[in-house]
Amino acid sequence: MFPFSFEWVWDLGHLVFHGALWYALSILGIGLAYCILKAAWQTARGEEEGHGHP
Amino acid sequence: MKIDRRSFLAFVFGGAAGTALSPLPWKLTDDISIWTQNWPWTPVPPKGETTYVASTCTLCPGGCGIRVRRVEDRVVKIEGRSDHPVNRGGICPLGAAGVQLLYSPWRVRQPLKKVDGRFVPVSWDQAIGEIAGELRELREAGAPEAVAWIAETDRGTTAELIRRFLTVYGSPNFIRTPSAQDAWETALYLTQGQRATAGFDLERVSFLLSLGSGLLEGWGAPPFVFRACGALQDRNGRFVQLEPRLSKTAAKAHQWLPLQPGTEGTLAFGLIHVILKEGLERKPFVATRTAGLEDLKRNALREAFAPEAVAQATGLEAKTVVELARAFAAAERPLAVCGRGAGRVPGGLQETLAVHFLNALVGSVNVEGGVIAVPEPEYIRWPEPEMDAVASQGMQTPRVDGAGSERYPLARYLLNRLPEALLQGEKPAVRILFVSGGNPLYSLPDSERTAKAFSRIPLLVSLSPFLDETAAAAHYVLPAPTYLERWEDVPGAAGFPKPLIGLVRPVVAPRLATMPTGDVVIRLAQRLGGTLRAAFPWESHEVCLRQTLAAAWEPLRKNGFVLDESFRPQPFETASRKFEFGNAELKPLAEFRPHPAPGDPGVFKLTLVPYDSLRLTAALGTPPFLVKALESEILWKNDIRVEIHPQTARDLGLADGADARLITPRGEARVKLYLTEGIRPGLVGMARGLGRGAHDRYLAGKGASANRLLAAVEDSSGFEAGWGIRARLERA
Amino acid sequence: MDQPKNKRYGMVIDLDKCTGCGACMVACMAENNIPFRDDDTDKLLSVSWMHVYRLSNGKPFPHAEECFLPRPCQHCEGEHGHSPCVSVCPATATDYDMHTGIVSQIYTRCFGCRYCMAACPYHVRQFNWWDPVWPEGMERALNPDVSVRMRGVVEKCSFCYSRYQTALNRAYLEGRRELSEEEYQTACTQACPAGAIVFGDLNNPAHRVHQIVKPDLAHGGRPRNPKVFRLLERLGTHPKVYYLTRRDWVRRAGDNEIQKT
Amino acid sequence: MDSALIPKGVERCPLGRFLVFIAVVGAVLLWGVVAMFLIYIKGLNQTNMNNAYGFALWIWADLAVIALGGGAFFTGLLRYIIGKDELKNIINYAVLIGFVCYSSALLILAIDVGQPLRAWFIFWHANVHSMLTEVAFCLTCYFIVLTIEYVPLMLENRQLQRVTFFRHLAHNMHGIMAVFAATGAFLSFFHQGSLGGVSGVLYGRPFGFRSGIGIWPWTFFLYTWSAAACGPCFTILVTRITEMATRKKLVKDNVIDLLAKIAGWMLLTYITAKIVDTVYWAAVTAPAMGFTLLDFYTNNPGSAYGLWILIAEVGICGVLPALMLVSASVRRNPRLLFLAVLLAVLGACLNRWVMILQMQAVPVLPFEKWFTYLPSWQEIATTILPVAYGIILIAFSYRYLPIFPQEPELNPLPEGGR
Repeated sequence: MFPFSFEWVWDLGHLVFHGALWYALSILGIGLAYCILKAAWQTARGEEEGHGHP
Repeated sequence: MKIDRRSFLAFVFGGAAGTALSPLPWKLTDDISIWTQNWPWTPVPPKGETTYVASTCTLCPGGCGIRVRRVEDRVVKIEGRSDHPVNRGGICPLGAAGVQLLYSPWRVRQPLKKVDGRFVPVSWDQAIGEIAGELRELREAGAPEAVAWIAETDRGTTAELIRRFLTVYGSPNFIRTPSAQDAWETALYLTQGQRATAGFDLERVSFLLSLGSGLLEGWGAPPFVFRACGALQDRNGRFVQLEPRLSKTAAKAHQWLPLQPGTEGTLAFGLIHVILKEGLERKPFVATRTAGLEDLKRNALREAFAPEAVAQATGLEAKTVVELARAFAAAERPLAVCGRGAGRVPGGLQETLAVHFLNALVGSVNVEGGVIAVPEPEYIRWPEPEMDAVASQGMQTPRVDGAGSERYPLARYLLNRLPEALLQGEKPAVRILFVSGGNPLYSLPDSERTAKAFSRIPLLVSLSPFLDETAAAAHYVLPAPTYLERWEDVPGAAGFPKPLIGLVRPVVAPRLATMPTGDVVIRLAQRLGGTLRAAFPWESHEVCLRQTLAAAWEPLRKNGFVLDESFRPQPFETASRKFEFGNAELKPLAEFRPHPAPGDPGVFKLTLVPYDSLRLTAALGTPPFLVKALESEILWKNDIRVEIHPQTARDLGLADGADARLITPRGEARVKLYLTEGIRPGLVGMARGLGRGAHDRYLAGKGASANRLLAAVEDSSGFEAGWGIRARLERA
Repeated sequence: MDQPKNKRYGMVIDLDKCTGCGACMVACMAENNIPFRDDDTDKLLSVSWMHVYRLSNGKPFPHAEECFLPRPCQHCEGEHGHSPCVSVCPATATDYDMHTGIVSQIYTRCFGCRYCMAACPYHVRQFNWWDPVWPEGMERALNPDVSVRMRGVVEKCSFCYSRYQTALNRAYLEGRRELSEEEYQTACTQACPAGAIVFGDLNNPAHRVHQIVKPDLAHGGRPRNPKVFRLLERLGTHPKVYYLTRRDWVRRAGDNEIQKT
Repeated sequence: MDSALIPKGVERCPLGRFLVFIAVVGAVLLWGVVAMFLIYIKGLNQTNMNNAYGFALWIWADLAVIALGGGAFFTGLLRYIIGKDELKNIINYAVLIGFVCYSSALLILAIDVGQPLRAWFIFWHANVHSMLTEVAFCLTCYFIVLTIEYVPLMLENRQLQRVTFFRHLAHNMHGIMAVFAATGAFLSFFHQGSLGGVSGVLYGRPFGFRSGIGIWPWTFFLYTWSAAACGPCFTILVTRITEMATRKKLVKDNVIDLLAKIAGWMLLTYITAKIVDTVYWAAVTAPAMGFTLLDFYTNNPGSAYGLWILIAEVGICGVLPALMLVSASVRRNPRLLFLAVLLAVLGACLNRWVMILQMQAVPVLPFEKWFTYLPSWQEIATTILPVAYGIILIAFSYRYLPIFPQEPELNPLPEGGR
């Protein structure tokens, strides 16, 4: 995953692959963080919305 | 503290998150993976300084030079010596696997004595003392000739020590393990008057005619023969293999002529017939250097050897026989060889003579590219021992195997006749038998009868590194060191056309409480005292070796071998100073008849022909690497596979891979079938070397032994001439 | 330029000389610490870097002929080192060395997915289905230059890479950067009693392999010698193991060329 | 007893009966777990794989469940991105089935490797040129997506809903589900494709190898397409089976019909592409490598891999269900619809079987014969393990979570209810 191994050579493949991978992972991470933080905020605020289905 | 659900959940999730964020899981994952890379049960060979030791391989009579790689005091690999005249760097699979024999956990670790049918470890002192006691008792009873000793070879100091021991003790019964050399040596003696071994100048041959010899299956020194056969191709020479099955040799030959088994001698006479009839013999050689051609003509020009008759007998076409004879005679350097398979069975003397006559007719005897009589080495010159009356009297008695007797005047050793001799009489003719080679209880045909005969011997002593079949049946096992742990002189290399002495040297210190056979002999003599002690002035075999080799010792120790480069074939030593096609000794042998396979063809519709494979050993235990390398066409799980032609299988209603019972007049074995177009219909091809009763778990209990199914066949000279036996296959 | 030129180590096996004796297999086993088991008869479960195949001309008795074909790793070059197995390994446990042309295998990195085995058309790659076990005492014969493989990883012939390293180290100590032809030879080449195996640098016109094969290096090393062929030439794997034979049927049995190129 | 956990407005069988059912399936699960531990402890020698058959039953099962789990991403794509709003009534179940399929696939992969404790090397020492690396990364990422999609569903359990935070979390996640679904579709496209690439890039294996665009062989696109086509079929199939098992109607016909119609058109376009691919491969790709089409189908023992397998895959399990599903009258007949989706599912499984197992059975070296393989009981047990696990997870989810939004409407409680 990281260029730690001794025979590592950077090439375009790595940029494309890791670019796409981290892009996707970032979206998931940010999305999830948003949901959790917002829920925590809402809980702390004592909001009583968000029941049932969207 | 009250734990409510909320705090519990907080604890669990918080704890999980905390642990996940700590370095602990990562460290553990990493440690575990490192552990998988170094599982404690996976050995890590220690590093160390690498050294090489030059020695000689004795696993077969080939005499190849080896280079043993050591790391500190461990032997890790055996390679061929590239500067050795026999193998020039090459090595056969057995030689390459030799390390596994050294480190085999199934080696005998200390002397063993059989008590109530089970081996118990004893000290060397006790073992030698008790055996010496038995020897003394027998000698005092006036029957020293009831001692016999079976040795691997009759050459070199160890063999001479044994022979000297027996002589001074009073027994003529030194027996060498049989091989095709027995018949060749006799043939050379009869026709050329030379006491010599047969060397074959294969590197210069232009037409190689092999009558059943497994040239690429262990015949001679494998690397030497292999290289010569390869060079023959490079020179655009011709190589014809006559053999009933498509062996590896046949597969490599330019022409495979699948003759009926057992008719090799007939074919040789058939070729002689054509050559003589058409006057194709090499006239200058035959005219000036041979005698008694008339005798050969009388014999070979009979109708029985006319092409049609030979074709009938051999299953080849008459025109093939004629063409073969013409091509052979016309070749620049033709050479015919015989000795079936790896040459571990002598074969009939007449058959070998026929082949030798064929060579003489085309002038290929004692010349470049021919059969060359290589004189036996003469470096062992010990003073004649002093013999007492018991010894002199004992030495006058006839040999127990009948060799040299009136009935078998030509043979020197007839191990194959020993079982027969042992079975005679109220008491067996041999009361004490030493076996230091050959593993006869496995390698002789008709194993069951052999075992019965040997079981009559009151004292059987085995001198083997391994608990082989013979050792397992012995009363005492005196473990010998392997060839990587001792000194030994190896005169000559099987089939090599020049005189050569190789030196075996200890590559590592003896691993176990072993004793070289030569030392056992010296210790026994010392214990027995008297003339015996006097005949062995050496304190050990090693000292004896140094003194015996004298001036040759230093060059031998330095170089590992001594080759007589200047050697030229010696003149014939017959009365006529010529090669004799006929003489008084040959006369009784004139009428050649092939030996039929034993058994009733009416009951046994098929014929079993054993064959040799380089991936299996004959007498020795096959090391695990070779068992691993064994083809699945030979061994599948625990079953041996026998070759039969698809047509034969169809007639029997059996399919490839089918389980069957292979039955011969001598026994039966469970086999699996392997269908191949590479064998004559009606035959069953079976590899020798499996069906071991003893040895390690990689080998023991796998397959069946061909020797158990075969019968002993004696030719008129007493040699073992068997090549097969009638058999039948039944669905299992 | 002081930097030595890239090597392309390769092998040519004379099938007319090979006797199928198995010395190459055993020498390889001894050199490379190949384990053995009680029952090694099923060759598809057994590890052997060198395997000797038995080829048949398919004709009936007595016209049947056989030939033996030793098969080490073919060290495929593919296109620019894109050998079938190297590109598929997910964990970079195998590598095509551009300096030597040798396909390596890192046993401690392989986690046993066996994708490379599926990728190799020559069945060169083999899996350690069992823990390697040596009978007591026999582990003393293990070669310290080659690591012992653990259960669950794939292994294969390395052209005796440890011998290359040993030779290179020795040469460096002697102040040389180039190896002579005989300095680096594989265990099978050295052992072959028939002298059927020739090993060396295909890039070097002084080496025997080059002289025998006459490789067309612009076209993946295609042999120019008409008696030389490679297994499955048309797949484009560009193996560096070549086979030499005079017999047409052997060539046909070894390579399925519908249309000759 | 467990009524507090059961969603409002629906009827569930007695707890006792439910537990007996779970115990029976659990026994099968246990059998698989025993086999799994045998394999972990003793190694892969417990299987009947060998050096010629390095990929076997497991890899097939892996590829098959991932193909069938494709219903999740494709339904999600249709529902959240394309805006087929009716599909909200089946999306929960599609997600659940996808979650089961993908977690099974990961479990099988974890058993399948020779050194499971080093399996993470695929991430640590990743070779980005390997299709398997792409598979591993996308599979893992997409599994995260599926978990993200499944979590809010779990949070809708009556008891969990009582926790305010969870209620908010579920609501928020539903709110931006389109983002997750889009990411999931992106990831799915690549890993489904890479699985196709697994055999497609093997240029040493002419049976599996395909030419393509750039680094992607045609099978890359065919696998994605077939997963999009057959995944929804599997969702419909499992929904129908669930309806049979529960003896209730759970999803309205119009929802099923819409999904079936889309799947039908996907399947028809897929199978057309597949036929073109097969013809091109048989006529151009394989001959260029020295093979004829029949080399791949004849002379195998017992004709296990005869031409019938191609006909079955492309014709009976490809063209036929495609035509059935695009025909409105056929797909509105419940029995024919069931048959059509079953055939489509079998077709996908057969395709994966052929591409993995036949690919290795075909002899490539001209002097070799076909390789045969029969799985060992340990392999079968560990392959059935995820099925048992899936049934149990579905049973629990159905019992305690509001998976089917239309269930209360379709199955009104007789009197008042809970």
